[in-house]
Amino acid sequence: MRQMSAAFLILAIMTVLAACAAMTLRGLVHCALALAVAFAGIGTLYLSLGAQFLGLAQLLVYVGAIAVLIVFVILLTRGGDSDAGPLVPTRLPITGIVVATTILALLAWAVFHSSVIHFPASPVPTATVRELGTVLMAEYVLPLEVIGLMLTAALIGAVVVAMKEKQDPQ
Amino acid sequence: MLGLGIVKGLIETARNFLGSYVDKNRLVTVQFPEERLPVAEAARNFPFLIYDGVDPEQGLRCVACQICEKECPPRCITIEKSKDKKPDFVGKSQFYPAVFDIDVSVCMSCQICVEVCPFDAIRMDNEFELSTTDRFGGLLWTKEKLARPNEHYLAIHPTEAAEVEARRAEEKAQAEAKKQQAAVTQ
Amino acid sequence: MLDGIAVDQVFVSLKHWVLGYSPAAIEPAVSILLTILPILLVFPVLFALTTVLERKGLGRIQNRYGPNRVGFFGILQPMADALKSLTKEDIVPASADRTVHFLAPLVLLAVAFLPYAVLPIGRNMIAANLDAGVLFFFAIGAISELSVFMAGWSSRNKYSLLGAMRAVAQMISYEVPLLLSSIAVIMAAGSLNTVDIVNKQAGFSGIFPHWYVLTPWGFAGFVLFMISATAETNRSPFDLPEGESEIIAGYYIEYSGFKFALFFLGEYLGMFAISGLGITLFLGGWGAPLSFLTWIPSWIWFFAKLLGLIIGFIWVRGTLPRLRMDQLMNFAWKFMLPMALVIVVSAGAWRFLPQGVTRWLISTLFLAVAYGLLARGVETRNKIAKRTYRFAE
Amino acid sequence: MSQVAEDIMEISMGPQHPSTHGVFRMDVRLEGERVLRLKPVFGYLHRNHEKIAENASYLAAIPYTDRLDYLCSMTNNWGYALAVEKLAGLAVPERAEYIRVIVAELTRLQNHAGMVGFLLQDMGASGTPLMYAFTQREKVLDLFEELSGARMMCNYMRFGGVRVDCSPEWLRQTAALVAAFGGFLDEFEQLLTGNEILMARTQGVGVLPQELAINAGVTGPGLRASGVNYDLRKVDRYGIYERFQFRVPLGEHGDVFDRYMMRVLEMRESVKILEQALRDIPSGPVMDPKAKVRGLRPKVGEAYARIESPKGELGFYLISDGTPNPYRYRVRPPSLINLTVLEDMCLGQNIADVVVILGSIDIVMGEVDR
Repeated sequence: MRQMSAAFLILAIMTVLAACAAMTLRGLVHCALALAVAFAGIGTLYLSLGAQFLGLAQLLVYVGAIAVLIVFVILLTRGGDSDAGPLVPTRLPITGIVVATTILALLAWAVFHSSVIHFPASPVPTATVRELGTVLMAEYVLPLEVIGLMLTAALIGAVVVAMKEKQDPQ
Repeated sequence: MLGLGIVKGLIETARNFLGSYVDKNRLVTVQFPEERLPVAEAARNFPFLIYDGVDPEQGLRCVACQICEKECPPRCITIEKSKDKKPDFVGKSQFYPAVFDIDVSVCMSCQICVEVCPFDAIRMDNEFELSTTDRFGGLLWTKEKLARPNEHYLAIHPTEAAEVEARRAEEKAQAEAKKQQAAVTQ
Repeated sequence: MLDGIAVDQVFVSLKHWVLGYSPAAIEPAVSILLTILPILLVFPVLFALTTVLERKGLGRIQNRYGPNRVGFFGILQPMADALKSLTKEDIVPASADRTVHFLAPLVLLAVAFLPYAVLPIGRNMIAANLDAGVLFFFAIGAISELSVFMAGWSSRNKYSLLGAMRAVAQMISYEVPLLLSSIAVIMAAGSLNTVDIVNKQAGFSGIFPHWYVLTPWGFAGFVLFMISATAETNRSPFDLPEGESEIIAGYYIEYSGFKFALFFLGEYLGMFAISGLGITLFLGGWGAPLSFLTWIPSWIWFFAKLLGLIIGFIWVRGTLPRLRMDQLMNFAWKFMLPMALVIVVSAGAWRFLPQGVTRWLISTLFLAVAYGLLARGVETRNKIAKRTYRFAE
Repeated sequence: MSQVAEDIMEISMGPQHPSTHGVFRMDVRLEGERVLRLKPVFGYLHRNHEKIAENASYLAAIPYTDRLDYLCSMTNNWGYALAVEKLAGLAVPERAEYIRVIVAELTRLQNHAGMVGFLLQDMGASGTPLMYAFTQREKVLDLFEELSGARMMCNYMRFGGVRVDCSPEWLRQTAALVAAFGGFLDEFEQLLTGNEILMARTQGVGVLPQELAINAGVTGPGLRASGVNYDLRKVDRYGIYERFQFRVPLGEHGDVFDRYMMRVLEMRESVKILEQALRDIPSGPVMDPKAKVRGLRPKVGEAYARIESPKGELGFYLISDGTPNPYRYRVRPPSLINLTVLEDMCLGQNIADVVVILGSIDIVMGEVDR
């Protein structure tokens, strides 16, 4: 295993803690904020691994847009202040734990026995933004355009739905 | 063109910004404690009683006729007549106010008392730095605090005071003449 | 006289000189510290100066003096403000959500300081020479909305909630024109790295620099960038979230004392950061404006231009009334966004046309036609019209 | 916690709201940012003005009229003095009539300038137009202090004339101010009238239709902005207004922008009136010599006199029963009557517009609550 640098350690713990908090916190808005912290953690992890574009895109898209979107949705549907139900279904905690450990064990066995672990760590690919850009525009220009088209269609669909909703109540 | 009005507005504020450094009448702020505007001659704040000569008791012009007490809209003047009399500037013996209080917290400096006073005994002062810590006693001005020499009146309202002086001097002269004439006929 | 280069690199050499003394083990940590510390000091001091500059500037625009009692000509006014905000009682409303209420200003401040990492303040004076510097700047900018929302929501107050929703909606809708207007520059410079962008604008033809603002699409992009920057930092014509006359003070109603001052520091730092990016993208970063002025050190030019932009912000604040929420949104989506796209097209045309007058004509033509059509669109939608009045005898 | 977005939100703006001109409260029901219902609540500044005036002598009521619309004390005095002169049948000398017109038009200038300044302040312009307007207003108030002794509480007019004659020096200063006022107005308009943000915020906002304005009894610039040609200086020809050539501006749309333009154009007309009045002011007494200062006992009867105050038709209705104090003393407050249409103008508008519409009506709480 590569020697884990201090920074990586701190970031990893922070992200995991934030993710757990996102699941377990009581207030809905607290969960959303914890989720945002988890996204930011992942973003900085990418950055520490040298994947600059990916890390920044993660920060921009997930923390900047999706987290704010979630928060807005909570705000608009007035879920912000209703306290969530009891955290753990008190009736059957044992079966929950048993199922969780078996899956964990299964996964751990698969990972450690797979051939990937034994490869020597491959050199970190230095993909600068420029190369990403050229590749995106050269080989993958068709999927890019299709995705663009799809996103615009989704955008217009959302506007139409919102527009129709505004007409109905009148 | 969309942005033109906003640009014209910006030019206007720029002109004021530079103007305030250049010509004086744009920058109108007066730094109060250090610089002071000259007080307008007709400015009025709270009334004061005038006394002639040196002794405020003897020279007080007010004859306690209580017209100002009746005419004052917010009723902030309280007068108590004296029992005895004293001679006034023409020699006629008149009453004088034993007590003459103005509740300055009620007075709205409307100067109706000055208008209705037939004896030119009360005039409006233009002193405005009068803050006191004592809300009740400090704002109930007694006769002693209200009395001011005639020179003060001449100083703050020169033109108006000059007319009043002229009229009083002429009245005094008439009274003197009548007295000589009365003395001669005896 | 010290030759220009030494003075220009005085801070860089100072840092290396200090670095020499630090023991080898902690050398990387010390060098990081030495780059971060000046930023953490210089910009808050600039914030203090700007508060005085703003109040005196607004005062002079309104033909009055502005603060001149504390210190000589009011220079020490920020000290007085800082002391006041420190000694003021820090009231947290009972119904507020304490943790989020406490965290909001901290997040805002952290997010306000981060963008300075990619701003080239002087020749090789940049904290982190990221390959995708501009992308980093916008990624961090997107997080500040979260802190505004945290502040508004956690105070549990009708007005602060209304203010928070307005602020977040405004920031989101003005981020798009901000990004798009900077895309034209990135396209022309061919790189996201801020230092490359500055170097691309470094040359002089005759005495005029190769700044992007001197090209038609660059000027339009700069104007658009500055308008959306004003909106992004909730400054004057767009200071709707703290519309005093309507909803009191927007999302930071329930903050008092030092936290309130932190919000202001955050807002001003955001303003400096975005002006810094504007300088880097359009005004040639630390480049000298005229060829014979290059002997003046590079960081002086950066701060001079920053001062110029701050004066612009103050000037606009002293002149313009506030836009209403729906007008603000319409303006963003129906004027700024299409205009930004047209700028990108005009920059493209500029790139591929041969040198000389034709290039100027065609890209200006793109812009003028688009501006005419979109401006008419704004005027008809808001039913703005010049009016004449009749008089009765 | 409050319902948000599509649900209804009750907000009460005031009485400690930074932009309600004085102590005034509006209970606004909002859907998101749109106004569904607006209930004005006032009375916080009620000082029982009319009862006090009924218990005091005619002369004693004059200083109280200063405090009705405390921004235009001269026009309040004139309204009351006109009513008493009609009641007691007193004549006013020529010079006093001219001085009354001069001080009334000066009051109109400083009131309209102040109104435009406050309107822009409500729209968010951080004080710049207000400061420019107040610089001019201070100059007018200094003139009032030179003349009557007080800046805002002038107590200057008496029944049958004015209390003090104005000195030639005062007339020269007034002429200087009037000459400079045109320049100020040009600068003011250059800053504001063409401004697109101002146009976007005010055009088509708070429209007052013509018949609603007439039925609700709205008067003054608000009525003329809706296109109704009704200016008491032309209708009643009180005082000596028929000697001056001036025009009455009229709007078409009756929205906030028209009300703003009415004030600006009326200021220009007032400057014209002032120039003519200052030019042909005669010399002579300012007070009817036989009019007694104290103890005025008008004969039994009633009188209603009205003037065109900067806010609208300010009327005084007096019933005299021969005693030194009036039997009934009633003030027709233009601010209160113009305020009644506030809700009709605000329905469906945005909450940011409510403040601007209120500012465009130009109310003073002293006159609304009396």
